[in-house]
Amino acid sequence: MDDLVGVWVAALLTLGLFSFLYKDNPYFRFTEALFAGISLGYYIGNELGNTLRPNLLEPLRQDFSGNLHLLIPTAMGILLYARYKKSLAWLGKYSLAAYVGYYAGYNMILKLHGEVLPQIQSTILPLNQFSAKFFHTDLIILIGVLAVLVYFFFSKEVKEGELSSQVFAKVSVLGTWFLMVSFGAAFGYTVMARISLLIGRFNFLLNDWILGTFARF
Amino acid sequence: MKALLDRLEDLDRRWIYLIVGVGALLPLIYPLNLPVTITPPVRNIYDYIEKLGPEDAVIVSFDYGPSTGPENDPMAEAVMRHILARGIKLVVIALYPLGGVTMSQLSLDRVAKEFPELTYGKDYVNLGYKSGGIAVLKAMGQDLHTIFPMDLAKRPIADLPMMQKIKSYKDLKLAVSIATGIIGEWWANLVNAQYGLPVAVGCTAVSAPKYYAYLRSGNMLGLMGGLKAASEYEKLVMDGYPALRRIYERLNGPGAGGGYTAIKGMDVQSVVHLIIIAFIVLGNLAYFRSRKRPHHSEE
Amino acid sequence: MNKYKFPLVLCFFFGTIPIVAHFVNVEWVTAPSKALNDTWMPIIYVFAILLGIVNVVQNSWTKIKRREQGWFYAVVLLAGLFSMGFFGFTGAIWDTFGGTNLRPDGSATPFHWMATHMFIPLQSTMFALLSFYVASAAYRAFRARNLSATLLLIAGVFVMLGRVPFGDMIFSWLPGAENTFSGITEWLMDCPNAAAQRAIMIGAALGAASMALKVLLGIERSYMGKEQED
Amino acid sequence: MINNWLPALILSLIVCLVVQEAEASLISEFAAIDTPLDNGTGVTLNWRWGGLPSEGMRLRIERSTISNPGQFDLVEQPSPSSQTLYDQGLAADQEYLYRFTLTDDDHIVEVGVSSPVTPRFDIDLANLEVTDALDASGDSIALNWQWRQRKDLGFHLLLLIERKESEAEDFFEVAKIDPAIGSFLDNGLIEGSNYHYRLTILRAEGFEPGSARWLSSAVTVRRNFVFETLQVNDIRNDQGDGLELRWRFRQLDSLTSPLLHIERVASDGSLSKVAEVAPADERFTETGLTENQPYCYRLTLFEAGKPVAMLTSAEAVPVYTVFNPDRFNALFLFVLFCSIVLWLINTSRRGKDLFIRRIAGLNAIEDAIGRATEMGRKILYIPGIMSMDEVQTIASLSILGYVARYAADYDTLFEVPNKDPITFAAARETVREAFLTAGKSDKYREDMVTYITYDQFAYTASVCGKMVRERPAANFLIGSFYAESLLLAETGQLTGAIQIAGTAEVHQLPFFVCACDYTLIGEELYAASAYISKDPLMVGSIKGQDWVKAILIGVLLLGVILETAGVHWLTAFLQAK
Repeated sequence: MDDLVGVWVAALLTLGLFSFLYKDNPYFRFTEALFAGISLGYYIGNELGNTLRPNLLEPLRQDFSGNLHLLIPTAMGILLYARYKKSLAWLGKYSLAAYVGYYAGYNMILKLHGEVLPQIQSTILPLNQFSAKFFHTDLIILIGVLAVLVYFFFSKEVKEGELSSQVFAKVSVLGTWFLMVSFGAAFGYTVMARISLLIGRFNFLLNDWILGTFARF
Repeated sequence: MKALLDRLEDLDRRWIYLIVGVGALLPLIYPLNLPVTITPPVRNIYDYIEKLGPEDAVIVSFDYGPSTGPENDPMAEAVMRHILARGIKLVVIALYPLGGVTMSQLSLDRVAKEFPELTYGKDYVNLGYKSGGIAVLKAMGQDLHTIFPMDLAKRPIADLPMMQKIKSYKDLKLAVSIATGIIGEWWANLVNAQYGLPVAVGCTAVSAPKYYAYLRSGNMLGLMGGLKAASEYEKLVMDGYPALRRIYERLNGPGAGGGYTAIKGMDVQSVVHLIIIAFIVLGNLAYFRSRKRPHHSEE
Repeated sequence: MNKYKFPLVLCFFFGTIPIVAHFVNVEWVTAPSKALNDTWMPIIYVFAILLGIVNVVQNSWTKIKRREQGWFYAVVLLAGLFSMGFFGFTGAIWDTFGGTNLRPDGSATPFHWMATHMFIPLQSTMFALLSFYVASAAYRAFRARNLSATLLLIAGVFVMLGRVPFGDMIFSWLPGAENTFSGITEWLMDCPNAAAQRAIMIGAALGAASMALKVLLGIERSYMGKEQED
Repeated sequence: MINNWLPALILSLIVCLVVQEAEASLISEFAAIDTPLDNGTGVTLNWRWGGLPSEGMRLRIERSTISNPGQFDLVEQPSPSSQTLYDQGLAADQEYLYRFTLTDDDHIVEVGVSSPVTPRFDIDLANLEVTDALDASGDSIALNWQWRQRKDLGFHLLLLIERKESEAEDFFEVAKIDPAIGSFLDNGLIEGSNYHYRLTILRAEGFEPGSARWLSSAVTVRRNFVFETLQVNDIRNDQGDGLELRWRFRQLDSLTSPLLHIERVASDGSLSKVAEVAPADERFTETGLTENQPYCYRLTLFEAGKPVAMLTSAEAVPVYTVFNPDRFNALFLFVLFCSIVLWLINTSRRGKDLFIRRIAGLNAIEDAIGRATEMGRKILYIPGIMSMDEVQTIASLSILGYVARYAADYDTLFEVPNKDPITFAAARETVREAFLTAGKSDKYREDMVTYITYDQFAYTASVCGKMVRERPAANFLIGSFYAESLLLAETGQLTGAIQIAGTAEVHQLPFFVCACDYTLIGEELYAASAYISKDPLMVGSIKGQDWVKAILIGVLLLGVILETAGVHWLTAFLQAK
């Protein structure tokens, strides 16, 4: 980055956030506040640029009568501000109800059709193929899925001495084992990705900032 | 040792932060060059490029953005150095919308400076970014010149001598896609499967598992999965070419020689992973010792 | 139909549109469902952002006016907000200063300059802090307190060893055992991890569908204050 | 014509005279004729032996041209027993004269001269091309050549095409065709084997010795591309006017410019052009067709302008269906799910108390709030960073309602920092209502629910700063989180707060499990609000959800049994399209 001023600004802000590791200090608070302000400003430019202008302002400017239907969501958007006037506060709930309602219906179908069906279907496997892969992967995945599903059962009352309760308890313990191995593995797997982010920042500080400045003078 | 274990019990985590910080910083300045074992998927790419010569042409596609630079940049640069060292004609394009073209510009400039004897337009060329994803890949199958009429610096393709012999996939010997997500898959299941052009992919570690399927199905001749694979390719290129060995030694050299390489990155990964594992082991030791002598409140 | 019941009817009505559109291929249902998703909801969302910004400005301004503790940082926040916001707003609406992206000649507009030299570095630095936090969390959590914690510990350490060349070096002197750890890592991720994740996703999907159904039927109203009409 | 041969004749006569006294002439009828059926570059010489040539005899054949008649060039020294010779490489329409000299131990025994001869162009088969024909089946070889023929040839010609496998010795006939056609496609060959071809010109009567013959080099037969399985299906979710064509196309070796012509075959067999597409697309949709009208398609693959393969499809009918049959499985699951959940909600509404087991994290909520109240420190509730279009956020707000009411009862400091504006608007309503129902509406302050910023990491930085500065006693991290989950949880742990987390984001669960005191995993997040409210309708919905899960486990086991038995209808039924 040849823009030395920009590099210095970025480097100082980077060190500001890193200082939080030591303890909360004015340098960090300054960076944190600036970050909050800038991020909001960024989204004004982005959201307006990507949504408000193409979806609302442009269509209305080009052909107002054709896009009258756009006025309804605009009105619903403005209704969100109704709460500032006590008497109109309940109106704000209309837009909220519509927004939440639409996505509730949308998600219900998405979850049932898009997640439950494929996940169940991909777990169903024939048991009669005796390849090595079958025993050390497919069979274990099948057992794991069943055990964890049973672990999350809410309505099984575990009564002492009752056979079904003992089986249920054993299977759900197996479920916890699968959960714990899965969480440990997933945790360990992401460590590398996090460290490469840190390498990226240190690399920036070392090469673009320190070396960039020396190279300039 | 006993006193150490006592203090470990309620260690201030800032020590952990300090040691992890130092562990990540030092190898960038004084690389350890830990041994790198070469895996077959990476060696296949190297061996294939070894068979190509100055009359062949290879296309390198930048299908990733700034966020995965630390993993993808070293791959792109190692492959491009190998191609230019063998005098193979290098065509660079970018298909990733958010900053793919800036990554291609930065990497190609950095590598091209190391080969003063090669000239832009005759030995290597950067055709810049083209949106449209699959449509672009298909168009390149018919005629590269219509989809990329100008290069990144707006020079008409007719002025680029090397491009006169490169009209479509037929005139290329290999496509290398340095990717983070779906675009690498398009190269494998569309370009290789339907145009017969050999494809190699360099991808981030997190998306490597899904690329192995293409490796097994033969749609890809090789795969670089994550920073570890990138350091393998750097090692292959260093062993194969003294000129490149000198370049990498300068980059890896002590005193922050001003360059970032996968080998340095992997040194950091190894060191920091070891630090974390060491802390886990020490933590457990301290924990077991305190359990045997419950002299203070058991939490 | 008093003014409290009407939102629930509205919620049910807007909720059924995507469900019906999913199954019934009738123009006067699929078209509105698509319009809702592509234009209406994003427009409502943009207005909501302004609501948020108004709240931030309000809180900061009161903090400055009353010289509350830490008011200076509120000034810094508003300075960042108004400078970037001004370049962003004017750039987005009237393309002043060359808009919000690179100018044709490659030079940066003020909005783009602030984004690349302030906003993006701050984002990636915050993201990079995770390396430190991953280390301290692992130190504290990977303790063999009980069987399940031990499983967590073993799985985590094995995967970490499999991800770096060092792990394979441990058994590299044993012929044929070069990549034991990376093999173990692959198996741990392909098998137990995939199984547990799939089961959690199935359970969560059913939970979400049940929650969505309760919202549509008005049983779950807390998102807009359910006790209103009792 | 004879006069310009005078000098050559005189010279030969002299030689003959010199030699005359030798025994009776051994060679007689020495004649040179234009090789029939050649391209005008060949002359055939014939002679007959009067007696047996003695040992040491050698025969020399020489030729001279009209341009310098005196100068004889050696053509060949045939073996004494031979009787014919084919001279090649001559210039068409040039007159030649041949002379033979028989010598015995280097003294001339006999000399003779043929009559002048002019080789004439009869026929020519030029640049013979034998290539592996571009085909999908990989069993045909294409022969192409250019044919020229003298107009006044006067008789009918045939071209004999013979073939042999590379290892085999002799050729065998494949076909006899009119050479003027210029091309021949030989098929029915075995993929992958090598073949040689021999082409010979014949007069209708039979083989004319010495006439032109051509040999091809070895050609291997290969499949050049895969072009198969053309299917035409009705597009489900359309207005009944669309059909989708699918085919398989793979290039095995690179074609220069493959192009696919799509045509519609009408019932009377007439063709109407639809489109020209790249065969690699493997998919083409055509709309604007008339409903319930059968359509049939023909796909012709062109390579460099020449048709190489063709597929015709079965008939397909575009149909308008109100209900998309592929989604029947989703409808079935949807109806099953709703009916079970509603049924159990009703049974629960009618007073039948249903058992649901305790979730560890939930009784921790009351302890956490109690602890915060004793220590007079704040409760921080983070409802996730996503909007209300994420169901986890809705679940989080239902728990927020309960926590807020608790905080109102105990007059605990309470704050809900938000990243998403719509969640922010909803959270304000939820908290205000909670304080209203707790009868503490005077205690409710606007700045309990605040909006921080829209960016994930700026929000995290501000909340981490707030945690470290204000040191809340209890942190609730409930909702949808991404990479910032560990940043918040670890900072909270640093400040010594009790932390209760809850999310269905599978990738973030490991970090919450490691860093927080209690974590509601996946569906426990959704069940939590039902537990807390103890509202019979809510409990009923959890039971309903459990029943559906029990059914799904049954379906899973049934599926495994059926698959093992080789019955696949259940997996096919579950296929989500």
